[in-house]
Amino acid sequence: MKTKMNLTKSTKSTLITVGIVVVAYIVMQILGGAGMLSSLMKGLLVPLCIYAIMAVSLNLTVGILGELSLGHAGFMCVGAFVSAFFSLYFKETMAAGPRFIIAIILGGVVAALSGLLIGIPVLRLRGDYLAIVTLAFGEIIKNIINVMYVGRDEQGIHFSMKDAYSMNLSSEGQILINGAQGITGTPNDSNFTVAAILLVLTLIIVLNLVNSRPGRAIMAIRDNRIAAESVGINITKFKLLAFSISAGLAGIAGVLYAHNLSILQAQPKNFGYNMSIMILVYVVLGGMGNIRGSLIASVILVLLPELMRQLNDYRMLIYSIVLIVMMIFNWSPKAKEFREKYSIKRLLGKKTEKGEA
Amino acid sequence: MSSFFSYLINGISLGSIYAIIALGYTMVYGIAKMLNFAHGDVIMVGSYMAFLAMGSLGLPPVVAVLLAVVVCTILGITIEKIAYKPLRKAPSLAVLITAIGVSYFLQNTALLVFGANTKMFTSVIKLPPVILGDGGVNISGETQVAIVVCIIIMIVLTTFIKKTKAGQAMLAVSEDKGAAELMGVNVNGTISLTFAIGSALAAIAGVLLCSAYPTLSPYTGSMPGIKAFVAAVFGGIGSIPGAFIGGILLGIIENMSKAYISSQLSDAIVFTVLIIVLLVKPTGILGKKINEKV
Amino acid sequence: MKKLLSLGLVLAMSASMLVGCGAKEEAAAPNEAATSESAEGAVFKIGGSGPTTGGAAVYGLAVQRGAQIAVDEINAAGGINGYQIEYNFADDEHDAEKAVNAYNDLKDWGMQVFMGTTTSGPCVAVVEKTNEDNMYQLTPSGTAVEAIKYPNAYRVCFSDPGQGSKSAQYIGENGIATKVAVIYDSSDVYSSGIFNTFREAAEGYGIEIVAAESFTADNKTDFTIQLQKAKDQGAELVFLPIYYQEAALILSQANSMGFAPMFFGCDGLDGILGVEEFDTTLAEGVMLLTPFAADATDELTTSFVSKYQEAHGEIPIQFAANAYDAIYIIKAAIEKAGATPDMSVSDLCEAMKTAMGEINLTGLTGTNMTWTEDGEVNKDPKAVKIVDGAYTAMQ
Amino acid sequence: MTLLDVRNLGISFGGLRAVDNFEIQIKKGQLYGLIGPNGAGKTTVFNLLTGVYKPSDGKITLDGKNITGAATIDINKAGIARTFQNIRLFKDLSVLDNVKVGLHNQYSYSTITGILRLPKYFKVEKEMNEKAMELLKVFDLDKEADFLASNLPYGKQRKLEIARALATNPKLLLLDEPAAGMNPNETSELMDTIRFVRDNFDMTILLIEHDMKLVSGICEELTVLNFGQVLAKGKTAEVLNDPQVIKAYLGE
Repeated sequence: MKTKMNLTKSTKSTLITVGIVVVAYIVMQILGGAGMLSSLMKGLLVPLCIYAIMAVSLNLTVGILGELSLGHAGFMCVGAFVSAFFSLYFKETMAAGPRFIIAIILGGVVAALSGLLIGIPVLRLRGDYLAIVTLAFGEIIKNIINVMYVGRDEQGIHFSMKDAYSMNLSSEGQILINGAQGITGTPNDSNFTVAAILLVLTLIIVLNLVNSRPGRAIMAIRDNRIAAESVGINITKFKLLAFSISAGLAGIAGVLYAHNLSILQAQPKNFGYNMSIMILVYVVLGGMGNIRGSLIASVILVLLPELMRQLNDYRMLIYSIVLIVMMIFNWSPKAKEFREKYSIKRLLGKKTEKGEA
Repeated sequence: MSSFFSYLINGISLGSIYAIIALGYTMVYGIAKMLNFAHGDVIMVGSYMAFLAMGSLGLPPVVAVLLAVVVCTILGITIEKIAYKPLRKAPSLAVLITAIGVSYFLQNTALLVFGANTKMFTSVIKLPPVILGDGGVNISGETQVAIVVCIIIMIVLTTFIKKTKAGQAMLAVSEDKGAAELMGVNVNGTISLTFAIGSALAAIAGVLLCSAYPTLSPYTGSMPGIKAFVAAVFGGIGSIPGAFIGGILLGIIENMSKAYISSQLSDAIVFTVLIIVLLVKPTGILGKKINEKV
Repeated sequence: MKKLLSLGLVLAMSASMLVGCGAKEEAAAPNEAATSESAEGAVFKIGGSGPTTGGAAVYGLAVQRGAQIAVDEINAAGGINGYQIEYNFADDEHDAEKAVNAYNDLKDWGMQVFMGTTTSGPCVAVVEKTNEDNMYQLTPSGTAVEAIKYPNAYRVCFSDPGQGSKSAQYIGENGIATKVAVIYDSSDVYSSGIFNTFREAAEGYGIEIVAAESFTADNKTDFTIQLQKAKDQGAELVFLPIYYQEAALILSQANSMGFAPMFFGCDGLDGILGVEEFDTTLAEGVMLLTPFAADATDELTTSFVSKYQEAHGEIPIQFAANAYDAIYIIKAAIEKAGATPDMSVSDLCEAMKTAMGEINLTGLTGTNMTWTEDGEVNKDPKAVKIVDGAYTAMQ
Repeated sequence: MTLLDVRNLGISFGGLRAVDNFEIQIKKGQLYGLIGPNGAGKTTVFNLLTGVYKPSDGKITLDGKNITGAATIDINKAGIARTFQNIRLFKDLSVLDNVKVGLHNQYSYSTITGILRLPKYFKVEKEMNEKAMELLKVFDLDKEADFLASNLPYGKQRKLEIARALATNPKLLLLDEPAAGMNPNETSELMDTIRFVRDNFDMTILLIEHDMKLVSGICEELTVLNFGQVLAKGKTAEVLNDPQVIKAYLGE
């Protein structure tokens, strides 16, 4: 608010978005304190933050940078495994607080680096080809983690790509990563407060990035690569910047995930392309490039199947129908006509502005 | 040496099935410019149809296959009409997500209708295996049929597109939808036809897949679907010979890496090869180079 | 504007869902699984969880249904200590995070005893939560060692190490084979767990592992390569510590490639004869160590199998049998402890823990089952061989 | 003093010689026109000059510096900015932000500064805003600063593209058919703007145009391109009266 013009506008929008999270946090804490929160909701608070971080960070790649990625869960997987390994390794020798902080930084940085490494060759590709290659990378990461065996004993660290037996651990040895069986016994360091703080940090990082010089460069590349090049924007640099920040934030979500459950396995369900696609659904439904939309859409779509538990066998079926109907409602020409006729905007006679954060 | 030959033949057979599925992906992509993620689940529906026709209704295999083809064709057209057609003008991401919705829908419907229990699929193929090299190489009937069927489909499809009016219309729509419409091509009809052909192929692929690897569950189609999608991209998505080459290569690479490197890492190897191919040829082996006009 | 409208739609939907949520908390609407309430209104609320959707749904559904039969029987016979059972089963999609959600949802419903989870991975995650709440947990089929690492958790089935070493012992001591190939699912905790202990134990019984071939959940349709390697290495016996669906495939693929070794499996192979349209002659001579055989002729098994078949039109697999036993184990523990539904979750757990050391139960999956302090079951595996399309007990 | 010196420039696509032996010398401060029939290779010349295509042969010198075959962004940094025949704005960014993207290399702070909103961020952003508004005012776009670029009317989009190009602080401005799709009123307004830019920004301008009124109205010198080769060059009036040029335009 120091300067006038659109700075105040973007700052205001950022404050509103962050405010939503802060208010939601306070409300949940009060409800929780008063014992009015169901166990299910209490258990869902951390996952909600995790998936919100995933959606917001993917929006940076898909909505802001304009590149379709189907391997976002792979970066989450990297962050999760790196940090869980670290935390398990130092479980007995470090205090929980500093250990978790280092784990978060480590998970984020390693995921960002892997994003950078993958981005260098891959970001030259466009559109659906980039999508399939990111999908492939996600699957490769998952696949490799599933054949990694790491253990330690008095002689140090043992490693194998075959099975636990080949590590030749002594009887005192401890298996840290047990192939597809993953990591068990990660300390449960995640809690709602830390998750909410990390979500707020994610929002601030992404929103401030978008409303800054590098952010404009990234969006310029999205809108018109050739024009961006013609005004002297370094395409590769800013693509990599956006991609690796996005990957790093996904890694942080992975750290939260790993420290929220005592078992960590890289399965199709949690780190496969299915998960990447689910996150993409949050982003698309929330609005491409609309960070606040990703936040809200992810919260709703994570809650939806959980709140439909009474429907038992039918809940996943209904969820799939909801997906299809939402997309048709959003994009079909007939639905558009219908919406224009009965739009909230017209009914309320309110003015809306486009391009909000 | 004889096991190498076995691995190779099995790889080609698996690749033939991938190729047939990939054809469906690639045709739909070429025409509707969308990634039809539900394609793998159409395979699953086709297999269940054949399974029911043979098991519960006791129909002969040929009739069962025909029934599966008919049901899948209708299903393909219906999906297109209900879920994709309203989104013709929408961004491709919106269609992609709808396709995923359809995929979940088919899986979960199958789960409710057919149950979660794995069914054992009776092979529709009754050919005796061919045994070569003193029994060292054993080519099963399913393997022979998969390869032959794939080649027949390739020839028929290529001829269809080259020689018939409908085939030419498909080409025109895939080149430029707007121009084709102006030239009097029935774009909606052509797209429906493409989905119909793709889904019919999916049914055939499903029956072949389940004959060779005879288990059937609501999730049978998803992994072969993704692999075939990879095969289509591999060969250059949108290209019919590309789907064929991509499928066969993928099958061989997958089998060879399972045999000689690691059965656990075979997927990672397949995907790595895909990435390398795309980095060298960014639109796949037979993909057209797209030049952006400045 | 489009974005705004889309969000509006989404918000409206969520609002309706939240209302639904609120209503649920008060009414705790029991689902179709719940049974009539007892006269006093006090009931034991037993919850279970497992995957009822997704690739592992077959196991979760079996557990859900197997337990339901036991619940119905007990309720019809007057309940536990005169109190009826109310039973609810939640879907965990075979995912650790979803399993915790499912457990929390069951807690909201008012669950007092937890019969779950069905699969090992999720069980490891959930046992942390049951331990925090000090809720009695009995997993019918979670085989991983860590799945019951806390004193509040027990299991019906064998642990992975138990099965692996018992298999090696059986093969070795009976001189069945010396050259053994193994085909296992490296992405599955159950399968690779058994494989690891089998390998450790094998040497001691003079068994040479000539090929150890793995596959993964993403790659479980084509086993010709694994079989080819086993064949090339001259394996006399192929050990299959896997589930019956893949085993059925392996048998038919081995047959079509003309490879006919002996096959040996664990409890996961049970169900192989029930696979629809499976040519059971292929399974001729297959040996397996399993606590449950659906073809057994004792009264308990035949009654259970016929009830299950009547309700669901299929032959129950061992998961269903484990779950059936689990409910009876819970009943026995509650009766032994003389517990009532008005006890707190934690008190109930403590009482049942004491009782678990004392009960001795015969069920579908074992005779005279007892439990050790660390939650493991003591029972003898039955070795069966498939002869003429049916299980025959060995020795 | 020659600002742009192009010698013997050529490019082939496959077997096709799209531009051959192209020569042009533009003096500082000149308003220079590049004309020719459709498909003569004018835009290809622009793409060669800006590094979108790499020339097969020839040499491009800008202000004494050899920029042949350099990357687009380096050429921009060296001092060439352009507009496009088919308008290429950042359509989902505001008008102001479009210009601020043009200012990208004129102002700088690190990504970390931006994310942490350090004082330098506010200072630099303020300067950028002021500079951008100044530019927008020149093109009479200041009132639409907060509009999305795609919501501007066509004529204003063309102007915004010029403003964005100018924001990169070039020595040479390449305009690719700036008057395409404009009505006569807009065209004459555009001519004033182009002259204003030349005079007030000390700019050298090379433009491609079909509108002969605009060409003859503002260009001092012309080069005519036909089938990828230079057909004629010289003072505007002389070139336009050259019978060869007339023939090329009107056909045989």
